[in-house]
Amino acid sequence: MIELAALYVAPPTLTAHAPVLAIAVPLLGACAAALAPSGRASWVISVIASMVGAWMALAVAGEVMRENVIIYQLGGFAPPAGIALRIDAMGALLALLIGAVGTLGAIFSGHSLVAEVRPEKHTLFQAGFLLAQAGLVGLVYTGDAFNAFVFLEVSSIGTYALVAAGERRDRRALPAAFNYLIMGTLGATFYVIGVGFLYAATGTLNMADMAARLGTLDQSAAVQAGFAFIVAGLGLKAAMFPLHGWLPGAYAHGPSLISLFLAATATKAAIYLMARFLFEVFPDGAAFGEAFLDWVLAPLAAAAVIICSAQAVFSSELRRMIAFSSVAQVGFIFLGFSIASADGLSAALFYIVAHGLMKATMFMALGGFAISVGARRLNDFAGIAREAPWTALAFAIGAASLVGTPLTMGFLAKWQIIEAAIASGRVWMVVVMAAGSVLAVIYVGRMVEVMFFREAVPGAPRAKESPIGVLVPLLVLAGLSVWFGIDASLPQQLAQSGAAGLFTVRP
Amino acid sequence: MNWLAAHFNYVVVVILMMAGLFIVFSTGNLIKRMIGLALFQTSTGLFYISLGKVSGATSAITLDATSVDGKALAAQLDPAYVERFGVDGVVYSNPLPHVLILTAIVVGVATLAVGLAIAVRVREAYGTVEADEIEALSRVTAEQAEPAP
Amino acid sequence: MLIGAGVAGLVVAMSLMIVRAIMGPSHYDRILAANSFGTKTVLLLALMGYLFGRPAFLDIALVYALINFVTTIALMKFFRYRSLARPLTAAAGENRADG
Amino acid sequence: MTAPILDANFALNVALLLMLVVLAFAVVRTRSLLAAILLLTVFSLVSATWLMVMDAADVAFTEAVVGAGISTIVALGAILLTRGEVVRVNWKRQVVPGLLAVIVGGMLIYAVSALPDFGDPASPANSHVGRSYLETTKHDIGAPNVVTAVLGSYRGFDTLGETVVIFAACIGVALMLGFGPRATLAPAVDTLGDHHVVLRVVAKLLIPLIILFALYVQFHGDLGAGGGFQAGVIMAVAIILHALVFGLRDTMAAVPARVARTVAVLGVVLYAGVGIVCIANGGGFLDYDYLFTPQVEAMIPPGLLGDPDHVHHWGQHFGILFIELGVLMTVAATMVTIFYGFAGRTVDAIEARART
Amino acid sequence: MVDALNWIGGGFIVAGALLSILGAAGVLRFPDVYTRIHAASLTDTGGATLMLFGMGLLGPFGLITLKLFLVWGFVMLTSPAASNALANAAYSSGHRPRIGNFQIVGDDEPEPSSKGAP
Repeated sequence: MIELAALYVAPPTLTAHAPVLAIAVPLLGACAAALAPSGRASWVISVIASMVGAWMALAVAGEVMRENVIIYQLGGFAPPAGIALRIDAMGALLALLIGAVGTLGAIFSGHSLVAEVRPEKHTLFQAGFLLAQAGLVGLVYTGDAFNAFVFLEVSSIGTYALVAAGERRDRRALPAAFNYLIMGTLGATFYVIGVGFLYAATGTLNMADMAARLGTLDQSAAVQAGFAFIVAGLGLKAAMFPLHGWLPGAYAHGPSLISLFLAATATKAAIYLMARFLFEVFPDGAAFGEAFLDWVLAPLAAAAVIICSAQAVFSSELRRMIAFSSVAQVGFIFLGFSIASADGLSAALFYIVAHGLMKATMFMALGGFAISVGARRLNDFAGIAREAPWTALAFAIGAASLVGTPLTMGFLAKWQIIEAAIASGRVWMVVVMAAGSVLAVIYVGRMVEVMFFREAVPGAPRAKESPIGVLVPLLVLAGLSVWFGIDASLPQQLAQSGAAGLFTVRP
Repeated sequence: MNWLAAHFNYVVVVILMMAGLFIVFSTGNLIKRMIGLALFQTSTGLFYISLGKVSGATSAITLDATSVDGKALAAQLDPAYVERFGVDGVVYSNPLPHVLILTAIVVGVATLAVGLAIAVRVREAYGTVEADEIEALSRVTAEQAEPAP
Repeated sequence: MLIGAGVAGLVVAMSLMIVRAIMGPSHYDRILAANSFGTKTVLLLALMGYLFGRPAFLDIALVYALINFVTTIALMKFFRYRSLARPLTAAAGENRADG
Repeated sequence: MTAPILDANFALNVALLLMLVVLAFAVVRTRSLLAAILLLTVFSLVSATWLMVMDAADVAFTEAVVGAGISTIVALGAILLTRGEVVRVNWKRQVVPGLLAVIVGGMLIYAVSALPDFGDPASPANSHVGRSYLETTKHDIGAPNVVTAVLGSYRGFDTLGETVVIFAACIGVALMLGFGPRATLAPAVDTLGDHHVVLRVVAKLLIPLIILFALYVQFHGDLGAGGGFQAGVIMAVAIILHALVFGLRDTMAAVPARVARTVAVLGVVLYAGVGIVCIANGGGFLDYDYLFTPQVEAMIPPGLLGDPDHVHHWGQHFGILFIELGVLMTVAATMVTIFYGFAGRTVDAIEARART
Repeated sequence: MVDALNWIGGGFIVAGALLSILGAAGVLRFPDVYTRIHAASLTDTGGATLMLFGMGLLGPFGLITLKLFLVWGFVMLTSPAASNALANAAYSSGHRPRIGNFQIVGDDEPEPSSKGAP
């Protein structure tokens, strides 16, 4: 049991500037990594910068638990004239997730990049990875709608090339990255159009100010359009169900490091931003409000759960299966949102963390396998648990969390959403979630069965146990899934306080 | 007619956005898609700038109202209008959308460069930049699932 | 008044250039139209400074003149490559520069 | 007061917008990629002119150097390496995209009809934050160009993000195109040959002038239109012109790719460093009022900047100067890196073709 | 005096605009690339000279005049150079000037370098 509010991890002056340092440190780390003399040096820089970034995020989280909301003015100008970071418990939680996954991923990258990316590219690759981290933290921290767009792009533009750098192993990474770029840019541009409409209606870009002014406005077509374009744009970024076309390719063919980082954080940050617009900026009743949640978001989320789980069942490539499963899991998260209660939102946030950890574990385990064998299809992994038991164990823990086995974080997350759904009388959601979980059992069962219980194909390349530099972050990730499955207090207090904060403002 | 005059800019911007979107969705050529995307992003910029225009105003580079240019500008406008909407005797257009779109243009050119770079690599790997052909070739890769070199 | 007429005249000339840029038929026509269009843009910008009472915006006209030049050179370069490459592959008058 | 004034301004606005529509449709229709790029260049020229009509001088500046300059050159580099024409698509396959575009367009038309009239000075957009900048810049920043003040100071964090985006593009393009054994081949065919004596002489004359002009744009930024971004692109254009006329090899000998990348990094470091210095001096991130410690400010002779009440203008002035310098470095170096990426491949592709 | 200068300057500007229209008409109507280049480059430089001179007469004498002169210098440097390069490239890519009688306007031979044989 960790009481975040009693956690002082940094000296006060540092804590006071921790919000901006959590962004600036990975940023400066990226600069250093780009100039590093060797791939190894850039790896060291990447690990250190990620760690310091995560440390700052932790300091911010403690401060948020004490203060509820931190507002950090940039340039010394009070919002709305200046840009301000506005960090609530939700944002702190997301940043913590980004920092943790970023740090573990950075450690993991020491071995995985060597196997997956051309050696001369390592320095730039690490720089791009750190930029993506800085961008995502900025995205969850900022309180300015347009600044969010800038950080959305900071986190994406480098990432497109990072996904494409998977071409060494699989040339399909290139068209996948291109597709990702087109869809991501369309999403960001839609978001900008939406913000433009809101700006036209309110005259401000600061989200809090926007919310206050929208509350006094009538429901005009411009506000509705702003809402629609923001939801569509962020939906594209978050791989919301019919807009998820770019995701399976990008996750399946990119380098392991990027797959695990994107799966755990990038889509989640977009979801978080959408949640802020849904519950914070748009007052109830303005734009579409409840009707949108009940009649658009929830059905789409349900469809995502069923359809994409089924697609995962019928995939033959392991990474593709996990990628489809990600879209389905995003469906679970949106189901939680659409309940529109503090419990539902808190459950969804908790699910975001659970999903981030489990997917990071699974992709990292696959990356561990990929160091010794270049297998892609499910059958290539036959019997791999005997050769690489620890990696396979971590994968199994991630998979168990995905299915929702008790004692894992996934179980608690699903349970919370079901509780919130029942409390609000949405029994159909429970049915959908049960169906989705059954499908998950099927595809996860296939993976585990192949890995643990099937004989290796004779003559196939032998896998080796992952090196220690991979095993440590991998087992830490898996361990976190289990730990939070038993004692969920750390993410829980942030999720609950964040959700409660949103719903006490406007009950 | 009056409505059209008052919303002409927005309507044109919407038409331009539609053209850009249509290119992105309809063509399979990766380069052409990037061109469509650039068109779409540029028209978004035009939308913002249209929002920030103030009738009879001048650029937001401050001007002394007593200078020759300042007097000439003020002479074209109703004094009451200048009094109400001007700052220190000169009416300026809204600078905020300009700043935002400066940023957006930069983001646009960054996206364009990265997108085209990826397209060039696609062409090197597949010998084509047509989405259909790439997909067909990718399917072959998927079936063979050849191990890493 | 006369400035307005000058602006109007330039706009007409620019519209005609757009027609040529769209019609082609060869790429050289398009480049020619784009280049000439650029020159007219420079003039229009300079003139607009007078029309709107901010002649200080001549800087932008200057930049246009510059960029226009460089772009045109880049286009020339583009064709020069192809023509340089062609003798190597010019079988039966066919350009296989893309092969 | 709400209807647009039907003056020369509005007439130009309409004429230029109609040109844009015609050009956009031509881009949609053409199957030649080169034609599409040329038309897009003209589109940029027109839209930049239009931006001048909209009083957006800085944006017009940027659109000119980016849309008509860099984008065109980069796109040309890209189509040199790919196929010249777009495959003809069956009209049936254009129905769904057409419908999608129409749906989005219909939504937008519905939405824009509710927007305040064009040019309305009392609209929310023009009366809240936007107007406050016009009123407070003189006191807070002391720079005549409000756009630069907002860009550099009020919304300096956005501009930091923008610089990082450019840096990310630098990394992305370098990752994609900057490596491989073929990128370093000697571009022996890369000069324009002896037919182009005229160009060489003109270029030789122009390049120093362009760099001088870039510096003017850079340091004139808070007085008139311009700033680090525009100056950076102009600087890059000078280098690109050199490469175009005298060959990539000579240019890369003068400005190696590694140097360009280093400068791009240093630009971001300079920008973020200014922010950190402000923190170290007791202010917030990028709060230029704290750029100089009181000791330094005390050394400034009183009355040098005119108004003794506004000593903080020194901080603002130099803060904006430094960050604009950072922007200039990153942008110029990135544009050069991007050009190297595409042009380097161009040479390779030709030589690879020659071998086969 | 100032009034007269304004009128004279305006006259130059209008003359320049007319020349530009004339050039544009030539670019639109002439039969092949070379004649079009000829029409465009002559009227570009001529029109620019007239208009910029006219503007010089209008404005206050000073920095603005210098800038106008610079713009003029750029145009005079770049426009002929670009035209030269354009004609050179067109010629070396196989375009030949049309000599003699011809009826069909604007019907050039197809662009030789635009094909994309895979």
